Amino acid sequence: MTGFFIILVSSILVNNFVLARFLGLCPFMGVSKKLDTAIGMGAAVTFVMAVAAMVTWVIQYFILSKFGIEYLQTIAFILVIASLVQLVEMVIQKSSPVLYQSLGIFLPLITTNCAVLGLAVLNIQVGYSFLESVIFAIGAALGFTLAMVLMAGIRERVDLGPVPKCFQGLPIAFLTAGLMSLAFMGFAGLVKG
Amino acid sequence: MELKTFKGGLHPPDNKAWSEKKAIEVCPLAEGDELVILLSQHIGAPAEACVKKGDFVKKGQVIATPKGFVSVPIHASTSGEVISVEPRLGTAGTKVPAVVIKADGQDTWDENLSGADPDTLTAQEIKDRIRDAGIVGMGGATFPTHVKLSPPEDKKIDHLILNGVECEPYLTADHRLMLEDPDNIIGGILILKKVLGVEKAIIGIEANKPDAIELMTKACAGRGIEVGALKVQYPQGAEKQLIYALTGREVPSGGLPMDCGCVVQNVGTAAAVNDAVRRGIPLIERIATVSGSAVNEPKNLRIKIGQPLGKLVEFCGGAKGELGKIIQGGPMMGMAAVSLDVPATRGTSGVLLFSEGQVLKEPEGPCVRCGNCVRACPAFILPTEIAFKTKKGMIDEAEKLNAMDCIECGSCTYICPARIPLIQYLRQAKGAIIAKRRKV
Amino acid sequence: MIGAVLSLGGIGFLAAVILGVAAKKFAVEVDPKEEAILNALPGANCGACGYPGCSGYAKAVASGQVDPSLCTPGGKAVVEKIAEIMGVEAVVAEPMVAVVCCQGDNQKAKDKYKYIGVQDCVTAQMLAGGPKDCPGGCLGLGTCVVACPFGAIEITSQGLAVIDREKCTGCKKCVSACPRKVIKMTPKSASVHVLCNSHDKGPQVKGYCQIGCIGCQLCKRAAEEVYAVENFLAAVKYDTYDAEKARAGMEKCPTKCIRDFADGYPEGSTFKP
Amino acid sequence: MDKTLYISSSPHVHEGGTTAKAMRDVIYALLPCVALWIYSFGIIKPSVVMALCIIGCMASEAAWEKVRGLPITIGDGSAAMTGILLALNMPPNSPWWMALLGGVAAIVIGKQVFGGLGYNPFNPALIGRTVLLISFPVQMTTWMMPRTHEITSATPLSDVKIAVGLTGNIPDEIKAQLGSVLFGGFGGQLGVVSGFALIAGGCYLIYRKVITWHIPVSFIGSAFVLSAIFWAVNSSKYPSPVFHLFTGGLMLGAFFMATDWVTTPITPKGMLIFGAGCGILTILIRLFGGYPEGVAFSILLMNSATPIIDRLTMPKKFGLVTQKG
Repeated sequence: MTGFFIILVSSILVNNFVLARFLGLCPFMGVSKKLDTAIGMGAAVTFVMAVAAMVTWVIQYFILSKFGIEYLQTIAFILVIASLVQLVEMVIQKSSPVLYQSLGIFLPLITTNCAVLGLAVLNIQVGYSFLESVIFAIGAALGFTLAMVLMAGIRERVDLGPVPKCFQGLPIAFLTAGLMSLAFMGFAGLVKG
Repeated sequence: MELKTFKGGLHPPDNKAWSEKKAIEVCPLAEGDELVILLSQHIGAPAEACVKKGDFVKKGQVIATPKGFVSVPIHASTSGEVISVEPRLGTAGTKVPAVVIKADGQDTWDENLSGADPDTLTAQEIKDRIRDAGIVGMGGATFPTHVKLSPPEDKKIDHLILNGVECEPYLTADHRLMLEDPDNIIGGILILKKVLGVEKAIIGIEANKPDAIELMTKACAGRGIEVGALKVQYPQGAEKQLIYALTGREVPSGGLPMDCGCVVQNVGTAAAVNDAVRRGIPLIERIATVSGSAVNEPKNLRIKIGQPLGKLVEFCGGAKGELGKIIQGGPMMGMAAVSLDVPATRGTSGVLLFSEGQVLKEPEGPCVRCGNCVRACPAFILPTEIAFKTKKGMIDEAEKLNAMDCIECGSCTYICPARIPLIQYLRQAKGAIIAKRRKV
Repeated sequence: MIGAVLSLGGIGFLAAVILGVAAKKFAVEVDPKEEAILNALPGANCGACGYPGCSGYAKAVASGQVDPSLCTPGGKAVVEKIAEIMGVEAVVAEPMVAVVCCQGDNQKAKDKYKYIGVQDCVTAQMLAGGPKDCPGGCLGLGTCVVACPFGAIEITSQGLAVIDREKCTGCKKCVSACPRKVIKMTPKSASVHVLCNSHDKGPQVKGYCQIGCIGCQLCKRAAEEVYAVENFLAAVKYDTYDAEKARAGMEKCPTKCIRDFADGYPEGSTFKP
Repeated sequence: MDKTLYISSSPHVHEGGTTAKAMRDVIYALLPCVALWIYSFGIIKPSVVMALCIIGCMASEAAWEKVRGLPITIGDGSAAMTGILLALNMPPNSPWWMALLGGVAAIVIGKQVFGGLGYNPFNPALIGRTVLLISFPVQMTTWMMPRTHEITSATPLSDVKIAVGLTGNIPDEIKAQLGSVLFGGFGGQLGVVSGFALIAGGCYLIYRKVITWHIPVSFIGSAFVLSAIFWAVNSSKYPSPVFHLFTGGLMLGAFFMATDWVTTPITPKGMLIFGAGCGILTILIRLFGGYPEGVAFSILLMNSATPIIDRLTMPKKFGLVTQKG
């Protein structure tokens, strides 16, 4: 039980995917302009990550390892994740057009989101069990969502401020993200895991 | 006695000492003086002039008839000749229709006016008399009183609340009225109780008027009227806050006092109601405080509707020093006037003259998010957030932040260290939201 | 090797089947016309067409019930493009531009009070009808500048709003933003305009503004076809506009309240004709 | 009457406060601790650090605004205040360039790029300090002993951290000293030398209504309660709550940094949440994190949550309560 807890805390706070590992910056920057879309994106990422972790784990241990073709890991994972995201995109488009509109081009971005792929690869590297990798995926996704939500809150305010013209938009967003990651460094060493 | 109050608000220095001990004096009217009587002195449709240039009118005679239900007639404040019916500089600083009367100095009453014993009248007859006398809310909002006294059938009214709070700094008109003419007020309250059919009437008075509390308590004893002492806190006299302080009820957001069973009337209105019903005197006079740092001799005056503010100031020894600003009403919610030529209206509860040095000229700075406005706001909204969104043209966001619940008391702006005119942004937001709603 | 090909191929095939089924099941129809129109529109979301944003207008046009010529900012080119997409005849209206009908800047027109507060015309107008003594004059606090989606309006160094005739697309945003209704829509081809918005009588206007129309009728007498005077305010009759005659009337104006924008913008403006 | 009068929107009176006055109040409230700090660490060196921090802040603010063509706002005292707070967060024997650099980082990265006063999401002084801590970890953790001015890398917090890390227990000799934290005698940040001066300053600010009680009380309260729980569970491993409150930057943080107007919530409820978050994170980082001190990090972390807290704690507007009576 403590093992799961450590994985969870570590992936949410200490090794936050965005602010400590710097993975998945593209959707992080793109969709964190408004709180509502940030939450929606967070939910989408959480879902995709959890499912991707399960599917890739199964593929790794039941197909790739079995046939001794681990060298095809990356390509196989990309393939699976891509189709998974396509599926999610279709479902969202049908069930929630508003969310689909606001997530816009960022949904396909999850396709090539290094956070999802990174998660899948990390799972295998660390050698997590099936359950552990799912916990890790949920933790990582929650960390991603947390970072997005905090960022969106700040950006809603910062973007309305008199930021110098040359810093407006992405530059100030990156600066803000940098300062946030500075703050997240405080979690370093909180749990060893 | 435990003092009742509401949540939020603040306590500005009240500066009432300048005039609170001064008995009410009658502001004189000489032969040949011009009275400019505006045709829109109330909220609602303006009245329509029914006299023309050259007519001779008597004091109390109707000179303009109401148009629609939310409207009241206007009466001549003195006898004399109508010298013109034309647009004149009004309270709001723009030209509005007015009847100008040149006083003949006789002050002859219209002989058709007569009083009645309220006990012999039905509620409807009393309401008609109140409307015909042109009575409006005397606190400054000037909402026609007969409308307030006519709640829809399904609204059960069980409380009549009398506003003797006078929470605005400087103003002492209601205070003096309570001290000098309590019987008139109580007579009015009894009439209002009868019209509304309520058992309970409470007069709310702020604790900085202990003499008024004592006198009113004594005068009300045994007549079914309570006196509630209230903590000195602005805006204690705002309708919703007053109701909350005295009864613990909250007027629903976007609703009216009648939605929680209350009707609020100013003490001055009660006195006017008594005059109108028992004696048949229409609303042609009122009590106003003339005060401020640029007035020689602050006073409480009984003024005639239509007297230019300049006349009132003249009677108080004139302006001294360099005049910077003229305020009609109190300093927290009153409106600045363009010049002293503006005539007094039924809503003129005070005239304040501020010296040049007293005018707030600090430029607006950036919001430092100190939260003072949030803590001071009696409506529990976030003034600074709304102002910020309004500044950026995000009216929808402002609406979501409950901009429409602002009561425009000015507390936020009073306390803001960055000197942001928050209330102006809030008004702007409210205006834009109303415009938007109308469009949709 | 074969195992690799087979397993990867198998995964791919499986994914393809699932996606194929999903595509059928979750298909959402999009009108291709709507997208084509949206791409043709300028994308300023200015609202000149009366719809909330370009996508709203595109949807309305695509439904076939709305005239494709409502996009004034886009001008002729856009209207023709949309008409082509919809397969209808393009009707292009005469291009219009907005003009601030006032020259009473803070040097030439009097204020009735000193205003302190939010720098916004609508808000200032709520306080005693605005600081300018003239009831129709430009307040110069820049509400129109904020409203303009094309950056075509500036406040001159002397506190007067001026609209760049080249940048203005005729979207009318400023017209509805102005609390004093001092901005009017005029045909772009006409360059001579009466820049005054006060219906007060001559002596009154003279009392508060050096450059206001006093209703003297001199312009009308010089060029009856081009000028009309109504309610003590002259106006250009754009239907019968003629540059020569308009200039003739302009030269007669004693207060110089008529301006030919070809000669330049009002004093203090950075715009060039 | 020909004089043109002034017209503005109501209210026509004002309480009299300005942003600059409030900033000055904060500086006055800090003066006793500044004096004590300078005195304890040997007058000259800390004075230089203090001066350079202030100069770094004010000069960079002025230069930035000059370049951008904005009005120069160093007169409002906010840059000076940032400088003082930054200095109090630095070792008194820091090299001169570090003090300057910290000041510049605080103002430029922490405040001006966001548009200046009122728009920065993070506390500028803490940004300055954290940038320095991460860039120059050695210099930033080389402390001085008060009064003796001996150079040491040890602070009570780091002693405890190292000892617990090695043995799992607080050694007795350190434990014996812990009782005396109240009276100084340790190297390190300001909390050690002037806890009481800080409390006095904080009370002055509350009295002057520059800050409210919410954040200090919930910050200190939550830190006290959480550390007391751990202490009660295992007092040989976890130091006492009093030790936590009076070491490191906790008092300074609770009264002067976490109460920064701009970067903290505006609703009273939000302030309570903010303070509690700061207190809890501080103790967690101190006890379990990699850094011996967590005040700066915890405040920065809560700063980043401020907009969300504000949004979640929006007060219920008047008249939404169900009817009584």
